[in-house]
Amino acid sequence: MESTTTHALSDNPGELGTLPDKQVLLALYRTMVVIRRTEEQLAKAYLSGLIHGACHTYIGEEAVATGVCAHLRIDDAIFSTHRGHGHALAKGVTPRELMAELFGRVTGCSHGRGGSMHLFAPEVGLMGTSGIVGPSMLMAAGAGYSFKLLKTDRVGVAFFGDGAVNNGAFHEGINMASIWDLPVIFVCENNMYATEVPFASATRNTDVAARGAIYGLPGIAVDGNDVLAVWHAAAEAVRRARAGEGPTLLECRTYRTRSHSEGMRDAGYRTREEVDEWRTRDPITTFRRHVLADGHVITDELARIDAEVEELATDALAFAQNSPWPDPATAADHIFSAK
Amino acid sequence: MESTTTHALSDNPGELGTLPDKQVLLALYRTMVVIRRTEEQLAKAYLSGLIHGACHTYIGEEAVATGVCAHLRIDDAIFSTHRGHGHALAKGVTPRELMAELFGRVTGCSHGRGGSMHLFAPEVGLMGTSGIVGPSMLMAAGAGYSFKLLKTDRVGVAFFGDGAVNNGAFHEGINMASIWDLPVIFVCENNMYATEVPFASATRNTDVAARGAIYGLPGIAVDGNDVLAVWHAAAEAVRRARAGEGPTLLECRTYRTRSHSEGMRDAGYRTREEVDEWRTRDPITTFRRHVLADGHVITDELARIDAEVEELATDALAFAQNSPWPDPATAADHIFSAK
Amino acid sequence: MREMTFTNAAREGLTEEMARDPSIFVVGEGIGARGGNFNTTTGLYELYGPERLRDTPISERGFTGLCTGAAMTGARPVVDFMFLDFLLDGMGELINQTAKIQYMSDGRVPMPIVFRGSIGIVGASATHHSGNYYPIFTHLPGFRVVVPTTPRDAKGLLKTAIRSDDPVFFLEHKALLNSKGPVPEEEYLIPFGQAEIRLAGSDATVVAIAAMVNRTLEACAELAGEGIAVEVIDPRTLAPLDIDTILESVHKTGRLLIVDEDFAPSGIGAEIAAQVMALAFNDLDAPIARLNGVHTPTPYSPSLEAAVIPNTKRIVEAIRDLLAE
Amino acid sequence: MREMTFTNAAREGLTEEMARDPSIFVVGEGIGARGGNFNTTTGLYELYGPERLRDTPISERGFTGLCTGAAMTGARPVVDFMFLDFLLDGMGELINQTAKIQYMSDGRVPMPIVFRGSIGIVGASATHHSGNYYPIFTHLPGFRVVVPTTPRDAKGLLKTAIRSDDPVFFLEHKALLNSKGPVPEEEYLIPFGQAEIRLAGSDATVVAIAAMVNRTLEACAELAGEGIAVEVIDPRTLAPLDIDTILESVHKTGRLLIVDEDFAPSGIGAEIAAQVMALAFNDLDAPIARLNGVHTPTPYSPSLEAAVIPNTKRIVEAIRDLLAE
Ligand SMILES: Cc1ncc(C[n+]2csc(CCOP(=O)(O)OP(=O)(O)O)c2C)c(N)n1
Ligand SMILES: Cc1ncc(C[n+]2csc(CCOP(=O)(O)OP(=O)(O)O)c2C)c(N)n1
Ligand SMILES: [Mg+2]
Ligand SMILES: [Mg+2]
Repeated sequence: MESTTTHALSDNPGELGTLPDKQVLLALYRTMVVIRRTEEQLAKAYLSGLIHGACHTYIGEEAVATGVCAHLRIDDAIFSTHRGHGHALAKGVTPRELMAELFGRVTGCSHGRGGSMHLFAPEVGLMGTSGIVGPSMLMAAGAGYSFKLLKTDRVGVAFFGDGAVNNGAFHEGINMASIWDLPVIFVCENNMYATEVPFASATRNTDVAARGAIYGLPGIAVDGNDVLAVWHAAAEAVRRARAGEGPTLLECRTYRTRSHSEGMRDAGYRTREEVDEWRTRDPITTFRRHVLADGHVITDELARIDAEVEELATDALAFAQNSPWPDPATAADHIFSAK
Repeated sequence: MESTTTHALSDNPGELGTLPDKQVLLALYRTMVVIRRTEEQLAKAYLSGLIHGACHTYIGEEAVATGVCAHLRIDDAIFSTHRGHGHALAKGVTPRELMAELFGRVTGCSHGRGGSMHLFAPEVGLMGTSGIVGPSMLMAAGAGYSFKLLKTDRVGVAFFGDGAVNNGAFHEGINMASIWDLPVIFVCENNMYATEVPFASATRNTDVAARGAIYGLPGIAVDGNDVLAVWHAAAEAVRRARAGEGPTLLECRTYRTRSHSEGMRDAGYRTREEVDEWRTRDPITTFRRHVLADGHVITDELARIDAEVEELATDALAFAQNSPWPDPATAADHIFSAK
Repeated sequence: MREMTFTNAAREGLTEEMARDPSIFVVGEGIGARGGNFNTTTGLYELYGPERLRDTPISERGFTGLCTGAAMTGARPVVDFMFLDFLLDGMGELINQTAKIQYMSDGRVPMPIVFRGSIGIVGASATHHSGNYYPIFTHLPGFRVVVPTTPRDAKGLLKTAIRSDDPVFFLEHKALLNSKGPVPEEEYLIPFGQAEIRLAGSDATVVAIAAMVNRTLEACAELAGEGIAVEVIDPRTLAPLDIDTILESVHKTGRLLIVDEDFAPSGIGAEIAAQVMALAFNDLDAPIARLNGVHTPTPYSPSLEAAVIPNTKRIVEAIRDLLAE
Repeated sequence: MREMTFTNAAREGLTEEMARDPSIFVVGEGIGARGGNFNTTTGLYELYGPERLRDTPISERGFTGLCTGAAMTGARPVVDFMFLDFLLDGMGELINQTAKIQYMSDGRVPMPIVFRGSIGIVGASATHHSGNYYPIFTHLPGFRVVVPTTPRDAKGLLKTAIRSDDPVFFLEHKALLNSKGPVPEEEYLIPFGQAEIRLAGSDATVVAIAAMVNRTLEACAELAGEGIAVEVIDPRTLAPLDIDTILESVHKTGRLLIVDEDFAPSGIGAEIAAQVMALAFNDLDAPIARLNGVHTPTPYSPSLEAAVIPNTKRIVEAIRDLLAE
């Protein structure tokens, strides 16, 4: 069984089709760097005890959220996972709001109620990250149902890991989206492990994109460390969805270079060499090298972004630390609607 | 994507491989007739109000349970569905015990506690039919787990309908059985409808056997109205399981010729012609015609079986009607073990 | 006033709401052209087509989650489970997502979703088609729980449920579906959290749940012949629970029995008893009593089934026992 | 006596049982070579290998059903959910199959299965990793529910759970996992249905659940300084519930408070209150009181989290209020 691969897994993003224009290239770069710098701050803050609950970083996988969300409007809805900082930032949550949330402050995107795994920012279409593996695939299908019923051209996007592929939610959600032609993009972030369990030991067929054929929707595998590959594939998936042509399953093959979650031991289940090998394929440095080498952008432009983002991340940290705690008197507010 | 089809969907069971010996042929015939005659009695009894709850007949699908269970030992475990009379009888529950159960009598196989959808006869390896769609696939995988752990060569068998294919239990159960090489046979009774919903409207890919490739186990499609085709395919599946070679997904394409459940309207969702066409492929009459035509058995032998089974069904009816009701004082017994 | 069945009244409410608001859609098995196993949607498919009356695969978890996402993004789903037992596969979605999204988003994401399904034991439905489950949904924060008992209430409460921005369970006891009663012609809604006194009396208070309301009224008719005047309260919604109406009644009668087909342990009767005890201890002339279905999976055989459901006779006895305390 | 942590004591119990009976196997995520997120199985993989310490895909419903089938056919599964919240996807299997098979088969099919998982709120675990759920499993027939609070009980009750032929929930509050206490060297089992009096007293009875036992003992130490003698009961198993020990205590004290981190409505405290009221009405000098976690999804921020859990201060106040009644 073959996957419907429109973009080969390639080291050479320039070959993947027409390059987006320079503003887009710079924007992609900027988003990846925003995620990276913000999460580096978070990892440090975790060590200092400023983050109260779990913290799963997205470092190494930035190209996926970046390439997909670049095509989304503010009124498109994304549903994310326990590893959701990147999705949140790519969809428009600010580093301030993200960091304040993990610090438990009222200025956080969920006003301190959620933490890392419960990020909400409906204003920008972030309809939630989830501490439970699986639901994103169902809820994104539901957003697709709404958007179709209400005759809009909005789309729903589900991010999920390889670990979610063997969960019943994958099977039921994708099947329903397919039979009802819902405007949904199912983005599998296949980083080869669920915590320490290799994907290959959780299924006999690790070709996620190939499963599209079972459900009757296109299944596309791309190099998830190549932001342009993701960007191209997502462009077509989003076009299809907006045009009423139905859902797409997009498998982005990538890797997390830090431990499953901050503070967790990261030994025994993967080799040092494997991690190092993937570090050489870092989505930011390879993209940087590529766009510079081909002369699409110049070092100065990237340096300007680097400096600006550095500032943003530092500012976010100060903002989060100086933000007030939520008022305990509000602890049980908004369980029900005011209506 | 192609299914791994060892037995083509054929009208000519004689061509499917070496014929089993005559005793087996007669036994297969007898089992199918036992199911048919018993259920005809049940359908009549339903009309007379002797059956208290739901009653889903297996008429038209007898070849599946018969062909599969012919290879099972008493210590193999089967897990069945809401349409489970055929599985129960093929595994060794007597018509008396089945009928008494549907009549709510203490002599029923579940002592009157279950009715049609909760048939239990652990003595013969019937580990339960289920009023809920889905669980059989998980529980059979669990039996396989036990049998492997305990180093026996017993097998677990799950029967389930096409309607269960889109349920998460299918996805999770088959995947786990496959990665752990469990001795399990997953028997999909694809009768093209779930109540009135055509399988083709519940999935874009109705080739169930083809899904084997996704989970990395053999997927075999057979003519489920051809008891010899089922028998041959099940022989190999059971051999594999006993030999420690892992699970098999067996799709039996068949048809129910009565309504979804007794007393239910059967119009609107399928044509009269479709039903009639399938009636011409009745598993019992085609098998009868075939084994007679080829001279494997003679009319007398079949007639003897017909008469014997007729008697059995009549006896079962009388037995059930004359059996006592369960004692109300026992209504809450055995919720917990005596231990 | 015109008489209608419970089912037809509820369906009229659904029809009116669907006509009013195009963002409402129904999902479930057999709720399309077939009109629902219990006729919950008969005729609606012809009016509104497959997108608003969506027949689903047997993917209960899937469409529970799907409808949760739909409710967050502008639509108003009504999820029709046929038998409420089937929603158990969707409990993860319900408890961890549906019930919590409004809270987690600090009130910025609404959750206008109705889960409906038949509950209760009737006619050898056996243990996979007879659960009640409502205490679970009252225990967990985030749900509204409605158990209507008359055609009038079924319609008025369903309309309120559909207009609510909260997740609502609308639970229809199978023994009530074909019961008839008056239903106003003009539009009306019934607010949540308002119990109804079905029978006024001063000797004892009985709170009865779902199908037990009618059983209790039969029992009270029998006792009335002996001059015993029981007050029968139908809470109509279990979350929110109208404890005030119950307290007022107990203040008057001094005695309380809760009759519930569902299981006693950690059930709704326990909750009512605990609240009344805390808030009206000095009003009580006798310990609060509970009469529940037997704590067992539901048996199939009529002889066993009859043994596990509270019937009129057992209710009469329980009231007599309460008065004798 | 030697001291051990709760987790290590429970693991010792599991290890002993696995050595004794080769039909026991453990399934869960990360319980193989990794030894479990909470060290529930550290070292066991090396002893017993992958077939008896089975790392699973993220298929909670799937392995709940799979283990149910395994328990019916000769094996004795221990299902380790890491966080109990994750089992919600398996509720359909649990409620409709696991809990009912012994009954439906009229006692001919056993169901020796243990479901274990961490419960409770601790350290910003937030709303997807902090549920308790035990009232649900006491409400539905067919489950045993164990909430150990000391290392000694953790080991003894886990061994009993594993030897039981019934489905048992073995629930480990996260706040207790690293707490230490004495654990006998010699083998012992602790039977279900026997509460333990953690502190003797005559002024009031407090039944405390799981992590609330320690909070309550702290509160009582404070009150003891003022000469107030509270009796603290740890029920240890919620199903079966040792109501007799509670009744005896209430007979002596006349006052009862139930302290439970879990939600009040239709909770275990409501059940205890309803039973005590029915069985010991005349012993009561004051209404039975409940102190529960706030009825809300669990917030993440420490400032909010602290507001929703009963703490020592609130327990002290609740006991004072009870004595003032
Ligand atoms: C239903 C459920 N089961 C288990 C967990 C515990 N858990 C959290 S993350 C994780 C692994 C997820 O792997 P994957 O989906 O591949 O995402 P990744 O962490 O690799 O990004 C597990 C098992 C959970 N959160 N929810
Ligand atoms: C979880 C669940 N959902 C819905 C139902 C109601 N139901 C009973 S049988 C059935 C159709 C089953 O179709 P299929 O699996 O194809 O079996 P068939 O009846 O065709 O043999 C449905 C929807 C159920 N019993 N369980
Ligand atoms: Mg992963
Ligand atoms: Mg079918």
